[in-house]
Amino acid sequence: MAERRPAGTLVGRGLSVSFGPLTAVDGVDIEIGPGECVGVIGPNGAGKSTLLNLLSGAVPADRGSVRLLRGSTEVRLDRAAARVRARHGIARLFQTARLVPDWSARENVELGVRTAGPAAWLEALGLPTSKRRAAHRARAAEEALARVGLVERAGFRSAELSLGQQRLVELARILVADARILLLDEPFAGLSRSAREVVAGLVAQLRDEGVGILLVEHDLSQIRKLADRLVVMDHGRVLAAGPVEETLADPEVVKRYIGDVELEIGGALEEPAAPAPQPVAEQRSGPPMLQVRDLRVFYGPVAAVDGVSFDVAAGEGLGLVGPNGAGKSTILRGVAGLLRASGDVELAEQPLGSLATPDRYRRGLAFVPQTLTAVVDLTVEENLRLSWLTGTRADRFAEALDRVGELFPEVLDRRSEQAGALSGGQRQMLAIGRALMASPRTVLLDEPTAGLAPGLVPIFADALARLRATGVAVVVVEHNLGLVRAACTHVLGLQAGRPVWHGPTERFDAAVAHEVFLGAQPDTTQEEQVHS
Amino acid sequence: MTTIAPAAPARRDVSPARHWRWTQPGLLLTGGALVLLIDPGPFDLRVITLVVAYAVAATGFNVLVGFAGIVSIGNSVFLAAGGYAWALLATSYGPLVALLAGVVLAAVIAALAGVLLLRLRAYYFAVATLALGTLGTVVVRNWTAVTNGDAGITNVGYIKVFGLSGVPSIFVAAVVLLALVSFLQEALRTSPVGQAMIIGRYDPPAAEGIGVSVAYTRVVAFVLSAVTAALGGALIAQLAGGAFPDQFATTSAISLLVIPIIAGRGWRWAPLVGAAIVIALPEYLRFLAEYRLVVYGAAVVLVALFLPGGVHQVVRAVAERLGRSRG
Amino acid sequence: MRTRRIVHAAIAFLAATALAACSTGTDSSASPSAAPAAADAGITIGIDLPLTGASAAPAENMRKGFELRAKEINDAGGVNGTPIVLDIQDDAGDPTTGVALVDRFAQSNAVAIVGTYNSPVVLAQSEAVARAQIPQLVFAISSAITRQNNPWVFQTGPTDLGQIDGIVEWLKSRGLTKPAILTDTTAFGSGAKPVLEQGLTEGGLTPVLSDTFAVDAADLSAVLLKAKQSGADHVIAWTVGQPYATLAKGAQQVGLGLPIIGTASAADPAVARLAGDAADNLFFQDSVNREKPQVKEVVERWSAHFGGTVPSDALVAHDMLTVITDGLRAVGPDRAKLRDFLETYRNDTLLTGRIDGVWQYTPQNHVGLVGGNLVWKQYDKGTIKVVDGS
Amino acid sequence: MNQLIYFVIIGLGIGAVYALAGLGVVTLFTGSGLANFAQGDLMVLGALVAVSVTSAGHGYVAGLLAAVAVVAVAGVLLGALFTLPMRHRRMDVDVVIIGTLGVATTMTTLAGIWWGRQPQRLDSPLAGVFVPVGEMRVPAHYVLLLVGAAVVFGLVRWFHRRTDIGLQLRAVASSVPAARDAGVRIGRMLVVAWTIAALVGGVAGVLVASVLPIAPESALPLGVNGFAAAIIGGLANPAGAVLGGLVVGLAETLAGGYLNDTVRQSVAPLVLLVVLVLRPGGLLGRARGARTV
Repeated sequence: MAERRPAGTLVGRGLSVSFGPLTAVDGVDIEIGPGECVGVIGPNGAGKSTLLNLLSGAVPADRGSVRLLRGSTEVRLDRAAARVRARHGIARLFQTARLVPDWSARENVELGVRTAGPAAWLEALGLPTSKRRAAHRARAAEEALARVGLVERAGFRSAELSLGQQRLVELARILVADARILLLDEPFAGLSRSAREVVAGLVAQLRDEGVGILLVEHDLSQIRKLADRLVVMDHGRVLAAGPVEETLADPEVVKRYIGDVELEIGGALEEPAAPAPQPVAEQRSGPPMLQVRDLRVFYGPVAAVDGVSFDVAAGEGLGLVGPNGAGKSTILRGVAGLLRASGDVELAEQPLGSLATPDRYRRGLAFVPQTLTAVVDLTVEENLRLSWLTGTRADRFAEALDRVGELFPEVLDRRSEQAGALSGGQRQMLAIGRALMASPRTVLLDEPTAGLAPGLVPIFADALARLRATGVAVVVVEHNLGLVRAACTHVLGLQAGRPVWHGPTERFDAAVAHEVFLGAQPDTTQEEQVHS
Repeated sequence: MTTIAPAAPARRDVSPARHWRWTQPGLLLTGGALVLLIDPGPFDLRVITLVVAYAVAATGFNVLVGFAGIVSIGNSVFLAAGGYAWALLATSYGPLVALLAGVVLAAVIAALAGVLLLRLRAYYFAVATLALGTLGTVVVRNWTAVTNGDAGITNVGYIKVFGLSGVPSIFVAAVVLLALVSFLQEALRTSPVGQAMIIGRYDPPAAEGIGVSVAYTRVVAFVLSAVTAALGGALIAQLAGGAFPDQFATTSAISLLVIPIIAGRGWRWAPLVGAAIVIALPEYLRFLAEYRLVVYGAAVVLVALFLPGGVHQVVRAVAERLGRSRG
Repeated sequence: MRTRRIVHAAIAFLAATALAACSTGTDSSASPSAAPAAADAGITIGIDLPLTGASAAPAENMRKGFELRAKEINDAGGVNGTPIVLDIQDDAGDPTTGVALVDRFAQSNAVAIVGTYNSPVVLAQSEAVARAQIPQLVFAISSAITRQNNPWVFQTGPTDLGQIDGIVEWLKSRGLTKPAILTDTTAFGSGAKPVLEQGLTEGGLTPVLSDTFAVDAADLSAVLLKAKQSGADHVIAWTVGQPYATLAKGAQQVGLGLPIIGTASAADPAVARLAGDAADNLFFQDSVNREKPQVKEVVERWSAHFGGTVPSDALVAHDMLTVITDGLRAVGPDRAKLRDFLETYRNDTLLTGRIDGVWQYTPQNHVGLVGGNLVWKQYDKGTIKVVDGS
Repeated sequence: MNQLIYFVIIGLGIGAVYALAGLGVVTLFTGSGLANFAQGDLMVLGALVAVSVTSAGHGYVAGLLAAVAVVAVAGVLLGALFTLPMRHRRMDVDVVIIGTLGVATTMTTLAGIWWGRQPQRLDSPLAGVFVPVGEMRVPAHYVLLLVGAAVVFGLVRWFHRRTDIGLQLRAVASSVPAARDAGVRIGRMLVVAWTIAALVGGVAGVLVASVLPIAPESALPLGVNGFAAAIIGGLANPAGAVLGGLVVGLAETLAGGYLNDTVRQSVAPLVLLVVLVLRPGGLLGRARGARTV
């Protein structure tokens, strides 16, 4: 086998790893040849980043092999630590830039220049000869920075650079290290259009120079531009692989990637157990339970979400949809008071703006964070009680517990086990159960089905429907449009922190979805907005 | 290729290539010369010398805390190593041998302890080093054959330079040593070794991701802290005219810990400034009589809690204020 | 380029220094210090005590003693009309600080240094004291200090040697022959340990056990049990103040049933307070005889001033200041003259020592109270009583 | 044989002293992720308050209550002091260490000024009562110490496991972000954690003061021993603190009894180092070490 592939190919075979009960990557085979760019796409929780960690060595694989082909010979890297693989020329870019903020761009780049131990020590002793080496390092750094077009920023503290520039500095670091294999984790996330172009151009250059590149990315336009082959992952497995266009055309892929699992949901809702979201009609007239006006949410000084407004009446459901980095979760955290926000937020005509998170919860706001943020050291029941404590306490603990029990019996069966021991799905049920414990008037859910088996999705749709039926207003951030369609009365489409589409769910058809998800993203100067 | 508009207005180059490495040693030597010219009273000179000695000792600790981000409460052991090595060897084998022996002894202990303990998490390592320090004191106390126990070793002489005698001679030697270690500190900071330490502290995964062995850099930092501590210990022994267990007890380790943090972790002036605060301040607070330690303790708490950057933070703020007002 | 040249220069300079440093000085070159004139403000006397740290408790007693005595003297019009001023400083039991304080006192116009308490600190200070040429009267009892023969350092005594002579003689008079030696792990005990072993052996009393104990231990019964099983017929315990209480309680626990012989500081009121009648048959030779009329007066003044009983430490401190001020009266505030005077000093009316006890210095002897001068006492039902034969 | 029994009882008593000191450290750590090097001073404060109250003629119980009250106030103040900066940023380990060490210096000195530096002992309610072991007698207070340690441990455990405040404390200690998402009032919980830890320290101080003469300077050794016990057991686990304390106490006493005092002095640090080298998380601790909030 190995002989036929060109030297410098990175080969992963049968890679698998599980975190507790959750199998993040499950028997994946992947190859990255020199001068080849392999795109990897897939819904959240599909295991893309984990795969990348397995290849870079940041996470040791439970099973499977990683080999670097060297002509006729090969280097086995299965047990090699990240630093060893790095020395073999396997470089990796984290989702968020990892620079030393107090250092200049040049210093950060210089880190990439490999210096042999003794030489490094001579330099540490400050011997005159070391000046030459230092100068050489600096020159190499300058050149690399020149290539990424940042040479005149070489002296800046990297904290003063924009996110895009920081990303470029990281790429420059990889340039000086002259990596042969490059693992990129969403390198375009949160960059302005111009920044995206620069980065894309650079990646293309590297590829043409013979660097093998693994590109994990949501932005399909970039994938189309850069990738030679495409790997679509779902639930830790390779769903499809092959030339980019064919693979993208594959209807199954489209469905999965946009996450449209309508049929399954439909099936679930036809079951008698689940009442269709009828009450909505009556309560449509009702006053808005949650009213958000001109919301701006900040990370530090920058607004990650800008000018978002919506109403949700009792029993209504609003779905926030859009590509990664659109600021959906940010909106929820802003409403919950977990991030600094401006604009008006009213819960049942009470302004929440000035209140701290606990007080907002007290008043009937419930927030279900993205998966796995249960307090893992506490038991299931303790987690539920915690949420009951911090909620409205409208009902007695026992009652609330029963309500969760009838919705998610399997969670309550494990009430005395540690939350950490639950499976992904059960944790998500627990998360929603916690929201219920608070007897809230409005529930904010952040990706309740992220990384769940499709079979579980209907259960959550059902849960949301029941929730609304009790007159609770629901706001849900969701990639799975099937769930959105089934559980929401309205949809708010977002891109880059700005609303791009708002309307009743019926009108949110495939075309709109396609536009919202795959359409060209608007340019924005706020590149920092996806610090999240 | 298009470039991206700067997010911030152009500032001066902050990269170390622009730092003249020898300015600090130069300033230190000149400062030392000035002090000798002014010729302060014996008490003041002794306190100043003690400050310099502790600055020497704390330079490595500044590297440990500031670069590698490791907290040790056990570095009194290395002070003791240097101090006793001096006390035992200086008069018979000369100062260089004595200093060298102390440094080697300390380095060996640090390497062993580091390899065994540095995998521990922060608090665990801190307390483990505390135990190491206690153990060291017990050994020094009871190994009377070598250390003469609590009575200590007296008449240990002092390093004689430029035909000076007494404290002035120790002072000059201390200043020269401080200049030397300061030069090395700066050289280290800008060298791959030091940069590896810093990235390893700041972001271990990223460090490993670019081929840095974090474990190795941590041990190196610990050994370096031991080396300068040994040098400082030798100077302290000379100043005290002897080596005694109480001199290198936990309190001295705590002083070493407070020095870089109160002055600003990793700042190249931190050892001297911190030592001035930790050693000189209590001496000149004596007019407060019994309340001086109250004031000192409170000061440490407030700085730790509300001024995490230490003195350096203030200096920086002032500098930037000035810079802005100028341009 | 320029940079490199500078670096070269720096290295060359450092190397040169290193070579120049190739000698270890041991001199204490005498730089004669100007004798301080009696400032109108008063005559400053430097007081050096470990007011914080391990020895803080006895140091506090001594501070009170000094303050009381200074008040008495100044109320009586000071020294030849000039009031005395105490410059009380804390050395925290740290030699480095102690040495720095010597320079501090020398630099300020202190006429003499009184204290300190811990032998290591005194030993460390010796060189600086000689260089500064300022007389120092110390409480530390280690005979190692005596052996230094520093012309400027005077000890109150009795030194450990002095006390041991007294102990040997007393033990013989009682027919006790098999001592078990317990010394604490501070400088005080570990300094005395070898002296004790040697002194007793020379006195024909070979120790059957010699072990150590920690002063801050909660329970010392373990080591006492060893003493009990060692076949000793008495225990000699060498420590300062409070630990004697812990020892006494430990003895009670293990049913030791042997006499415990302690140092003068076993008279510390803390012992009776902490141990109660567990301290019975704890014997020690006190440097103070509370039957003395002078002592009685001071005791009254003390209880008026501070309340409670006077610790022996405080009475010794009281004496130390008396000695210095006697000197100042005789020769005025001149360090050198004061030193010379002290070598001729003799006084039998001090608080410490027997009724007829003499406090005396000679050029050969810088220890004020010698062994024979001590009073044997014993705890009895939580109070101290004088043992017959003193 | 009797001798061994005697040593074991004494050792357990001493161990209880360490365990009590360690419990305070652990209580704070499990409630806030902070390690407090001033725990010894809280104990000393409690002890000295109790001594002055009892010596003023009031009973042991009155002294205990007074001590608990005063120390609780101190705990609230310290909690507020250390919580303020943590609203804005996480606290580095070194900052916590020198911060609490600074508190220790201040408290020790103040105690010295207010109460003097003479060691004080608190008369045990069981003063003069002994448990005979052969011809030896163990003061009954050692038993009281053990019982006290057990009770304090039980109370702490009950508070953590069974009360809603305890539940929130554990949530904070487990993960501040998760707790914040769940709507727990972080700042308030941190103050509570400090107060509980102080209470434990106060009670411990009063109990200890009957076997160990307490002076302001006793604070550092007490705190350090407590830390040793806590770390040996695994910082995040009250049971660990008790276990660690007893282990050290026993080891020390037996070493002192059967070997010599030099060994006794080195036992505690040696045990600590050995345990940490073999089990970096402590005897009962999971691998998780320090957590900075």
